[in-house]
Amino acid sequence: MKFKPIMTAALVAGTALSALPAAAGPDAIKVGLLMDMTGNYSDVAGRGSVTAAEMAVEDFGGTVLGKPIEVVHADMQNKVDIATSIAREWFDVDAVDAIVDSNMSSAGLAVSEIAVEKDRLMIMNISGSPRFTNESCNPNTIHYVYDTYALATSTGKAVVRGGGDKWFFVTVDYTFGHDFQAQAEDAVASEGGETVGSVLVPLNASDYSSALIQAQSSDANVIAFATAGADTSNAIKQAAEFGIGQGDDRQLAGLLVYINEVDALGLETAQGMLLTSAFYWDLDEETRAFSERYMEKMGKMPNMSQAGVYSSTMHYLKAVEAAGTENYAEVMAKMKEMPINDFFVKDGYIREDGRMMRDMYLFRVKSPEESTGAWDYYEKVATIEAEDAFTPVSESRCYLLKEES
Amino acid sequence: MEIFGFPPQLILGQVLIGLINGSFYALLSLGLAIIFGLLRVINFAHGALYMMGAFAAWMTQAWLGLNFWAALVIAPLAVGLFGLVVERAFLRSIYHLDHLYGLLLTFGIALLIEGMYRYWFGAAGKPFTTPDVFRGIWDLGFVIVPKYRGFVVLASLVTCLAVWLLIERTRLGSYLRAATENPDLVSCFGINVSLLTASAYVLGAALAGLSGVLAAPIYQVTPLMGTNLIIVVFAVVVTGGMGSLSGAIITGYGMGVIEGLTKVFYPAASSVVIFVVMALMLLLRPAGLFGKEA
Amino acid sequence: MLRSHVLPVLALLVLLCIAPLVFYPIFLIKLLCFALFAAAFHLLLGYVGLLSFGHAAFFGTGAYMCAQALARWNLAPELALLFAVAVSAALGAVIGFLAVRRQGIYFAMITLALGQMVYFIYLQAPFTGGEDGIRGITPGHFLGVVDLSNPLALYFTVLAVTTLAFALVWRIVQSPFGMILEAIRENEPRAISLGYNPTLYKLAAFTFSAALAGLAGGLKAMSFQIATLVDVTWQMSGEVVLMTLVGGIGTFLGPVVGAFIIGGLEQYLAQSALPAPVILGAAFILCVMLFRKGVAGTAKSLLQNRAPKRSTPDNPETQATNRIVK
Amino acid sequence: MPKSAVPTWGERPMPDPVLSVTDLHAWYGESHVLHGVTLDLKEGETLAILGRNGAGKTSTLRAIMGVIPRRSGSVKIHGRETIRQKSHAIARLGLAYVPEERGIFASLTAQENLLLPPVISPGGLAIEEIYELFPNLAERRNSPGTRLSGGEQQMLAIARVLRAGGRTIFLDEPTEGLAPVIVERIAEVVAMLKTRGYSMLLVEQNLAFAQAVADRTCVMEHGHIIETFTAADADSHAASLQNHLGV
Repeated sequence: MKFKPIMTAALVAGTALSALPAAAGPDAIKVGLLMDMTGNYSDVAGRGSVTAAEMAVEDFGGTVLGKPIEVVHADMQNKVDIATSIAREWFDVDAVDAIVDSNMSSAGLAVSEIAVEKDRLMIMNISGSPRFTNESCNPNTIHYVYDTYALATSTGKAVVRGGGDKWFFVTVDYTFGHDFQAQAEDAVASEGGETVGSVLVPLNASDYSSALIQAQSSDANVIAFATAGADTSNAIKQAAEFGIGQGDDRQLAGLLVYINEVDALGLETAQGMLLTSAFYWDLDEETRAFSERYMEKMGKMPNMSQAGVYSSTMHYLKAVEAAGTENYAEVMAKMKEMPINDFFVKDGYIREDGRMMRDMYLFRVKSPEESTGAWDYYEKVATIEAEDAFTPVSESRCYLLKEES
Repeated sequence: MEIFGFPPQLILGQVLIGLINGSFYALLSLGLAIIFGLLRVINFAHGALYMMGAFAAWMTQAWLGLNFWAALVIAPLAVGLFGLVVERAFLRSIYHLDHLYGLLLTFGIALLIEGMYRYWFGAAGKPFTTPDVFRGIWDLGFVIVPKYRGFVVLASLVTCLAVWLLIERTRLGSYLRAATENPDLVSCFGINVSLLTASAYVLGAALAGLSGVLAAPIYQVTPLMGTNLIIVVFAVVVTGGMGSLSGAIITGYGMGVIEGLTKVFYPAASSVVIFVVMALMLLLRPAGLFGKEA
Repeated sequence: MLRSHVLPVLALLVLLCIAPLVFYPIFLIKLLCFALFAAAFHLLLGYVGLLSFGHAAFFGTGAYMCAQALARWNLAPELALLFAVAVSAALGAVIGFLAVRRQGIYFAMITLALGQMVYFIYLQAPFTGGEDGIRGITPGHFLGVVDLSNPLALYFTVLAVTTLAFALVWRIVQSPFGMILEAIRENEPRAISLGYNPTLYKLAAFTFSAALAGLAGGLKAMSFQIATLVDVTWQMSGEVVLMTLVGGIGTFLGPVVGAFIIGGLEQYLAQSALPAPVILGAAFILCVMLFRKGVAGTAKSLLQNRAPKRSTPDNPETQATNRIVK
Repeated sequence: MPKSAVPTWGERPMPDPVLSVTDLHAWYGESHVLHGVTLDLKEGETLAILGRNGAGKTSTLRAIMGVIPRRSGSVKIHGRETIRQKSHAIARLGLAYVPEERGIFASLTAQENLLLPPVISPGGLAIEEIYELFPNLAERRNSPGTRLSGGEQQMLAIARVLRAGGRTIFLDEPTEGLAPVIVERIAEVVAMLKTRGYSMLLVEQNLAFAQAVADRTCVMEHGHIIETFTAADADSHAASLQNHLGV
């Protein structure tokens, strides 16, 4: 007998805890975001991405097909099981129509499969795994902003074209890094450049001096970091310390760098680095107009994924309106049919595999002297055409493209 | 001439670089050893205190507008003060419990601190640059050493030596050593052991804070900078054993060098080499290199 | 002793059988996996007095091995689970061999470090797919008959397997082997003088605990159709410690209660504005400072105190809260 | 010679007790080790506590010193109630503790051991005086404390509290494990301390040693004091003593 009350209490508590916040009526159009709100990725996505989605809904007018539009979000705490169980509840109980972003590629891929199962739509903005539009592609998923293939290829091609033809890679030692380097090497070779060396570094290694010394003793003129997040920040910071890329004839290239990381490093440290991004707030009038509105809400400028959340949400809502239904297949057809033109992307379109095709930009980080103020960080060096940047149809491993051809 | 197909310059260079990493391992494991000696607590929050030191350095620059030297003094004091609060508010009431509770408590404290910092300062962290005096590099011929790293090795050696002297050669140090052996007896001589215990935690925390300041110009100052480091430092501590302070220092530098050399000979293993050395030590000498207890 | 547990266990089973009416099966499956994981961890802490801070290594190994067997070798689910258990047990034997040489905090630090080493190995091993994880798992038919693509069938399969595993834990704890483990925890020198080799017993318990944790991980991978690095991180090891602490160290059902509470709490935090890491850290501190008996332990002593006969000033319960390991 | 003018034993007809213990109980965790100990120690007096192993002799000293955290009753030192005080504060009321097994610190040299206790009241011996009294210690001042022989360690343990200046000395089995020659030497030291007017509480199992130096003797069993007698009555208690100590 004696454990019964405990168990009852535990289960009652469980009920209360897992109960969802009261949802609005079923006839609302709902978009959901599964974000890391408090963990490692909360800067590059998190609250900022949710805000961007909310801005899109507000700008759209708040209603579509006569129904109110609602944004829901959850803190997935970088756990796949939390992301997937919430996605299921959203689709089943809360009638969420589309999930417009999810942190972590593993969680995103799992959510994308649930979208297929539940006949809903999934748009990926933050993750860069090429799997979304290759092995794991499906008719329900759009990969909107970038992928690591595009970053590696764009950086590789544009930098070689600019004269940086001898590459040395500092690569994080697991699948992500190995693939990243291989893609960049291909791009470098395709433009006539060569890879003169590379070194593997463990994840979270914090000390890069050993790798940097090897890079320094090579005759490379480009030192590329096939790393992510804190690893990239540490590598760049220590490169500056070793005097690499500042005042010598070498250039640093970060293959995956968010503007938030440049902000955290400071221009003193990051100056001169080359990087590829799909977006920068200070490209033209339109980007500035959006970004300044965002800045007012968030206190910082949007990065490419956050701007992408706005743009993709907006595109989704327009497609719902055009399709006259929230049925995923018809909305998806409209999304793939309608060109995208807003501050984020010009003449963008969504390929059959779900890849949103857009131009990428190569930026150089300004020196403190060149910068005129907060967030004035990048100078555009080159534009890489969408077809040049993303996986060509011929190389795609997506069955949706195979059927067509 | 080559050693296993590697030019000796490269190896010598890596040894030097390894000493720099070893400096942080030594300072942190020294602090852990001091705390363990008196509190019998393995301070899981040590990585968080290290991180707080780095952030305190950033704050003295960004908020108070002071220079690196000021940070070098203020940050350890601030972290030490924080340590005092932690010791008085939390640790003090669990000394009579199983030592594992100390580990669990400090683990919770670490999670809490790191969570709060991420909440306040963001996950990407804050900029901190090398102080102007130490800009630039020394080209030693066989290796290039950024001047600041030279300073780090020197500063950590001096600090380790100073702490060693404090503990081995001063009256306060003899209190600390005696209290490590038999706190009850020391209190029977009229010495306030509770105060000594608090000072040991403050000293350990301040050392972690100092390492944090020293790390700030090299490593990105982020809320998680101490998280992975602490696990490595634990492995260093297990390898060295908790027997002596000099043991903690020597093992710290030694493991840094071993790690550095692994990066040359077999880079794929450099993330696990310290754990492997620890495992080997457990096979050969379970109490650790300098360990006394069975 | 046995009778006092029959009713609560039966009540719990009945509740779990009707739970899918209220909760999502997949959410319940997660709770069951965590409960089994916590029970595996607690087998070591509660009965041998060893606190492992690296148990995610076995949980994650179970998940990866089950995923590998299902996705790439197309094994039947029951064979995949057995494979996961076998590999986790083997890893447990290796890590245990090193770790049981020390006790107390050293044991905790060693398991933490070795667990981190396992994490790095999985991170670098190509078959784990890095951040994307092992995907493309089709669970198939359990024992050739139960179609695991049906969520309810999956749930009841997981429930059956976990119930069996719990029964096995119960058997072991009550067996002569379990008694010897407790004797070793209470007084190791005495156990040695009676002719037992404590190291061997500890190693056996460690291996068994690792196997169970592997089973929990395998079940999770099978149910969620994915195995990722998250399950091998030290954070996961920390979480299982927290579950056990919250539930109550030294009680058979404590880990289950703790796993349900922490699993539910995470789900709740996902949809609240509270920062999850801060809340979990605070929960740790609160439990150690004020709530060392945990939910089950507190409830147990409340119920015992109501029965006046059992409440004595020298109640071993009050002593037990001062120590984890003797 | 003592530097300050201190009252020596026997000068006053009714000296105040320096230590007065009433109904002292103490617990280690859940086990109750002292069940109401009552005793007092007069100025300049030497009081021996005899008893079997586990009778509560050492626990009595430790409880008075306040290192057993859970205790109740009354312990007055120079008339001041200390039952709620911390052990370091209690020590500063003039207690000099020479623990069982000497309590020499292995990580300190002999000299560091000697210098460890802070001076708690004026009138302690200067280090030169100590080295004069114990020339062996002077020779071995730089050796690690536990490298000294048992006798040397015992001298060191006594010497270091003399330096601190406490005038009430607690001696816990000072003769334990020592050769007869050394025991004789210790007895000389204790006699010397008596002539210098120190009050002493002596815990012993060595009956002959205790009777040679004690003014009064208490016998403990099961956490109680079961009898107390003066040196003059010692002979009449010899039989029961034999019985209680199980010699």
